[in-house]
Amino acid sequence: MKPCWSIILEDKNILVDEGKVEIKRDNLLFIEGLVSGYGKMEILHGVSLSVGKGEIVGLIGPNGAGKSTVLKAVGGLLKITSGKVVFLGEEITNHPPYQIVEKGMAFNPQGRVVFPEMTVQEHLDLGAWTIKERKQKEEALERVYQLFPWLREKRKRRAAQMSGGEQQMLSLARAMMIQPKLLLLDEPSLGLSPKWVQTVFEKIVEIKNSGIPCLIVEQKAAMILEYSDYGYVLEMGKNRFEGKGHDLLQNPDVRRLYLGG
Amino acid sequence: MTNFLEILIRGLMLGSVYALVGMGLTLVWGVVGIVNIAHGEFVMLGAYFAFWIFSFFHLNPLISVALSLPFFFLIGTMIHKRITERLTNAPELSALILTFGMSILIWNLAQFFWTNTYRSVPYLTGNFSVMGLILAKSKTVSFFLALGITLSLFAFLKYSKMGKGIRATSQNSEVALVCGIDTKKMRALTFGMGIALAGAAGAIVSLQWVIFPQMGGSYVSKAFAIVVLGGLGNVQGALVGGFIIGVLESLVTQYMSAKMAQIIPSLIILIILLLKPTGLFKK
Amino acid sequence: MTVREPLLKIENIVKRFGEVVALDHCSFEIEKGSIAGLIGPNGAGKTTLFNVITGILQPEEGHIFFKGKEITGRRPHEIARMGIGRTYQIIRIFPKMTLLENLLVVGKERGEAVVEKALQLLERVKLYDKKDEYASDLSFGQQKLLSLAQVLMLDSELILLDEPAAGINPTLQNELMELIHRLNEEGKTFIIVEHDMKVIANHCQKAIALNYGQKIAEGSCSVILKDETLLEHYFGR
Amino acid sequence: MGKKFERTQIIIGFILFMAFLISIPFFASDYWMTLLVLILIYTVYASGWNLFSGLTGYTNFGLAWFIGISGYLSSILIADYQWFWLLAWPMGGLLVSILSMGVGYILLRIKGVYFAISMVALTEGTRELFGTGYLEPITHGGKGIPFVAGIRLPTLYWSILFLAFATVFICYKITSSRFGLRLVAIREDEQAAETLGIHTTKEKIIAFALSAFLVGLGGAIHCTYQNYIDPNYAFNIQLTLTPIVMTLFGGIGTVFGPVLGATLFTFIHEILWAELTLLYMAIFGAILMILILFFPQGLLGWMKEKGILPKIRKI
Repeated sequence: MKPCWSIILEDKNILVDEGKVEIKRDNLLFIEGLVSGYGKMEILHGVSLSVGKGEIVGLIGPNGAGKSTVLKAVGGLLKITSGKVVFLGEEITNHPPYQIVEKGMAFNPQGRVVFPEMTVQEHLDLGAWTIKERKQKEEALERVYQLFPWLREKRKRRAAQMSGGEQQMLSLARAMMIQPKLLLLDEPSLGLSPKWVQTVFEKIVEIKNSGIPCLIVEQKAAMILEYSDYGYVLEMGKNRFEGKGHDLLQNPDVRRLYLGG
Repeated sequence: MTNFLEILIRGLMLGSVYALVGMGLTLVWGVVGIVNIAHGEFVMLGAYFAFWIFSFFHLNPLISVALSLPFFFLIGTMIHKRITERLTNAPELSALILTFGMSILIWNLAQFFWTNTYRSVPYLTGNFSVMGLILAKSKTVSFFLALGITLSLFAFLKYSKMGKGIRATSQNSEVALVCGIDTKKMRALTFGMGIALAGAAGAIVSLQWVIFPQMGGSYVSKAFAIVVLGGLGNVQGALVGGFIIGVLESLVTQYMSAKMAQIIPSLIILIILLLKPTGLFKK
Repeated sequence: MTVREPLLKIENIVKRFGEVVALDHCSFEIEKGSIAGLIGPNGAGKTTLFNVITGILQPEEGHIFFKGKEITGRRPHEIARMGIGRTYQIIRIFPKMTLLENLLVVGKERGEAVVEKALQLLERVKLYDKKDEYASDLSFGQQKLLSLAQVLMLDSELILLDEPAAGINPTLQNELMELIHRLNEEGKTFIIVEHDMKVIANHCQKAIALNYGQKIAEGSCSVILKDETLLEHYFGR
Repeated sequence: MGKKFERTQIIIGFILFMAFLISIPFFASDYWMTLLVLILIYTVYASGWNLFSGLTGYTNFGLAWFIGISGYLSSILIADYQWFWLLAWPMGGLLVSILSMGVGYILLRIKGVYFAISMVALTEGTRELFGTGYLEPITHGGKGIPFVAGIRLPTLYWSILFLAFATVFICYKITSSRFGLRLVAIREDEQAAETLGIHTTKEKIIAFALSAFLVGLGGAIHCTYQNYIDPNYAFNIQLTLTPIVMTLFGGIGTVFGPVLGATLFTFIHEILWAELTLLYMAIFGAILMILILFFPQGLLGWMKEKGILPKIRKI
């Protein structure tokens, strides 16, 4: 096991490799002191995190810690009471979702994320909603078909006729139509069989390798940390730990608390 | 036999207009989530719209049907932005009571300004005679108008970008949001379209029946029966529902009485809600 | 000696939603006086199982026995009166009622006895001072306590808790778990759905793991928590 | 000490107020008495509606059905069978409450807007049915039944005063009882109420039938007062709507909201009707819209919110 030590900074622990106290990360998305929730119920009490260029960032923590809430607030689906969200150098706090999407942030919410009565083709068209130019749209479509070749044959298939895994992939493909500069994924493995989970994650890595960073909320903490360049652990709507994916994986506290052993 | 066929055809023609009203109601209800009791009042306004255009400008009523669509679309979006949008997160029943108030307000104002006099648009009298069947000219033209509008609506919803956006919003508004669709705008558009359908239906109605301020009530009750039959938000279902109601009405009027025919919508609503609350054609 | 009748017996329960099988031939037993943990990833069917036990959903196949009597197919209020109480993951108290009213509405006793009992329970969950406030004015954690008090009003023998510890602060969490232990000592049986492994490990005698609606493991907590397949499903290893 | 004193004060004030109301026929003009009769009838309607819909949250859009069925039976008994009015009225109330148990058993499993629509459909369907030739031997068809019950205005006034008092008293008792709490629980979260052991179907039907009985009695008296009944009049959607507006105006789910609403609204009605007959309904509709948009809690609800009145259910 790699030796690691933690420094306590405010009330969160940052795990850093020995000797390299400062981690240089080129921020694409930057969230500071996020406070948000549903109506009167405050779920996030000040969450800060950032996503750098070309990274997969994992966001883990027990249920009710506010992982999904972070994504919803960033994506503009929830009202942010205080704190700020900066994306590509521009503040997007409390912007309406369609503006945030237009700036290039794709968000895949949790659960059933398709339009059941629509065909694959229609999903992809809707994914490209914000793209005005026809040529750009065709390029996006071509790229998505390259990434998900099997979708081409199933163009006319309605989402309701597809399996859970296929729906998840379709939803990912739909998000890619935006030609995103950042991808937010909320539990992409939810309800999928191990085989599909594997496939979905391979796709995510492929997407990342093509240069699109991802911020992923996952319950399968060990798995996501395996894939992540950087990870954050939330608890009770606050940051608890953060560090490189592998460091978090090795950290005895994180292991004991969140990784089941 | 010819007689029966004639009654059937008359029913289908009637049904095509009812379907127009019903499709408007089901769209607004399904996509915007607002139960618009005042829907029938817009049918009435559409009829008066055609009537006034005819009496002032002597324009062909077919043109006023075409004009009614954009006119009522604008009115609908305006009403949504000013009034009904506030009810987006309110309980369903608030919308029910609010639109009830709107309904009373509109017909009473119509009564106040236009009095209770029965009016009609004298246009296309006489009959066609096709293969031994005698069909009223005005009703035949109405039928094709209604069918034309219906098909354009289907095409719009299926192929246009806005139509896709509207369907997306109704099927899963959260995902629509993350696609970058301005769902608020889609709802306003849908509301406008619903009202436009009601207005156009009214303009078509004016070609064949008399017009009076309280005529909306009978249309809205049929529209509700159509929505319940076709399934909430199901536009194709509403078309079929409209035909069913039209044919039933035509048959009952012929073989029982016109009074009995008025019971059909209520009866259908009660029966369907008890047996299959999701409608006959819910996918 | 006769074989001890389990308090709750689940037999081959199948529940489908359309083509999705939410519960797939699920069987297990719960002993009287135990605290059992129900674990599994999101979407594994835990809440569905609760809904089936309490009669909100009807299973397609299988049987459920409570104290030896079959309860499959009974209405939720009947099952509740037979002695199965539950709380929900998303708290479902009655927001526009005062705390006291929230409890009174559940009680079966007549006259003053019910008020007395309600006040005692409020005292027990430390909400007595707020008895005349609207439940909607409580904090998230306090609402959870109120919700538990409601179930206690019913005198349920078996209490199903859907993520009691999620989303509340550690102090309150400890208080809540302590309360559950005390109630357990008084003879109440618990089934707890929980994601937080700490809670399961520290408080449950037995754990049942579900995935894809199937029971994939059952046994004492220490064994379960070392189970490799379970860990794989749960944490992705 | 202080609290007891307050209580006696309230009781004395109440007795004086009742004495005043009872003595009204001895000095007031027929105009005022007529107005009061209307206020009291609408108090019964509004309180009766509120008893079910305000507490359970199931919006009953079929109040006119209660009124029409009971009005018809009592009117037929009086007109065709020469029954004494005091016997005919309860028969109407009883019939509608028994029928409503059946209707409730079937329709109360439908939720929200669909329940409201199904009740409208029931009312409209019955109205049309009563107007057809099929029921003419009993209902006299669409031409209606004019009749004279042989009751003097003061007697009618005292009867409706008694009924209104009884209705409000029953509402008061229920609202502050555990039965009332169970009904409110159904409104707040029906499924949760069920898993807490509340037999929601039973409670709903009881409240529905009770509401039907009280409103039905009011309807019977209303028809006797009008000396006339016909389908369009007795099953008029107006009879459903007005009490709902009154309840919303005063405060839905409160005990005295409907009373306050009925009183104020009948006066407003008098003034508007006299001054602006032609636009009366339009103003009515506009008020309804404004209420929903800006004061969904009604007058009493608003006062409770602002702290002018305590937030207890008994008011």
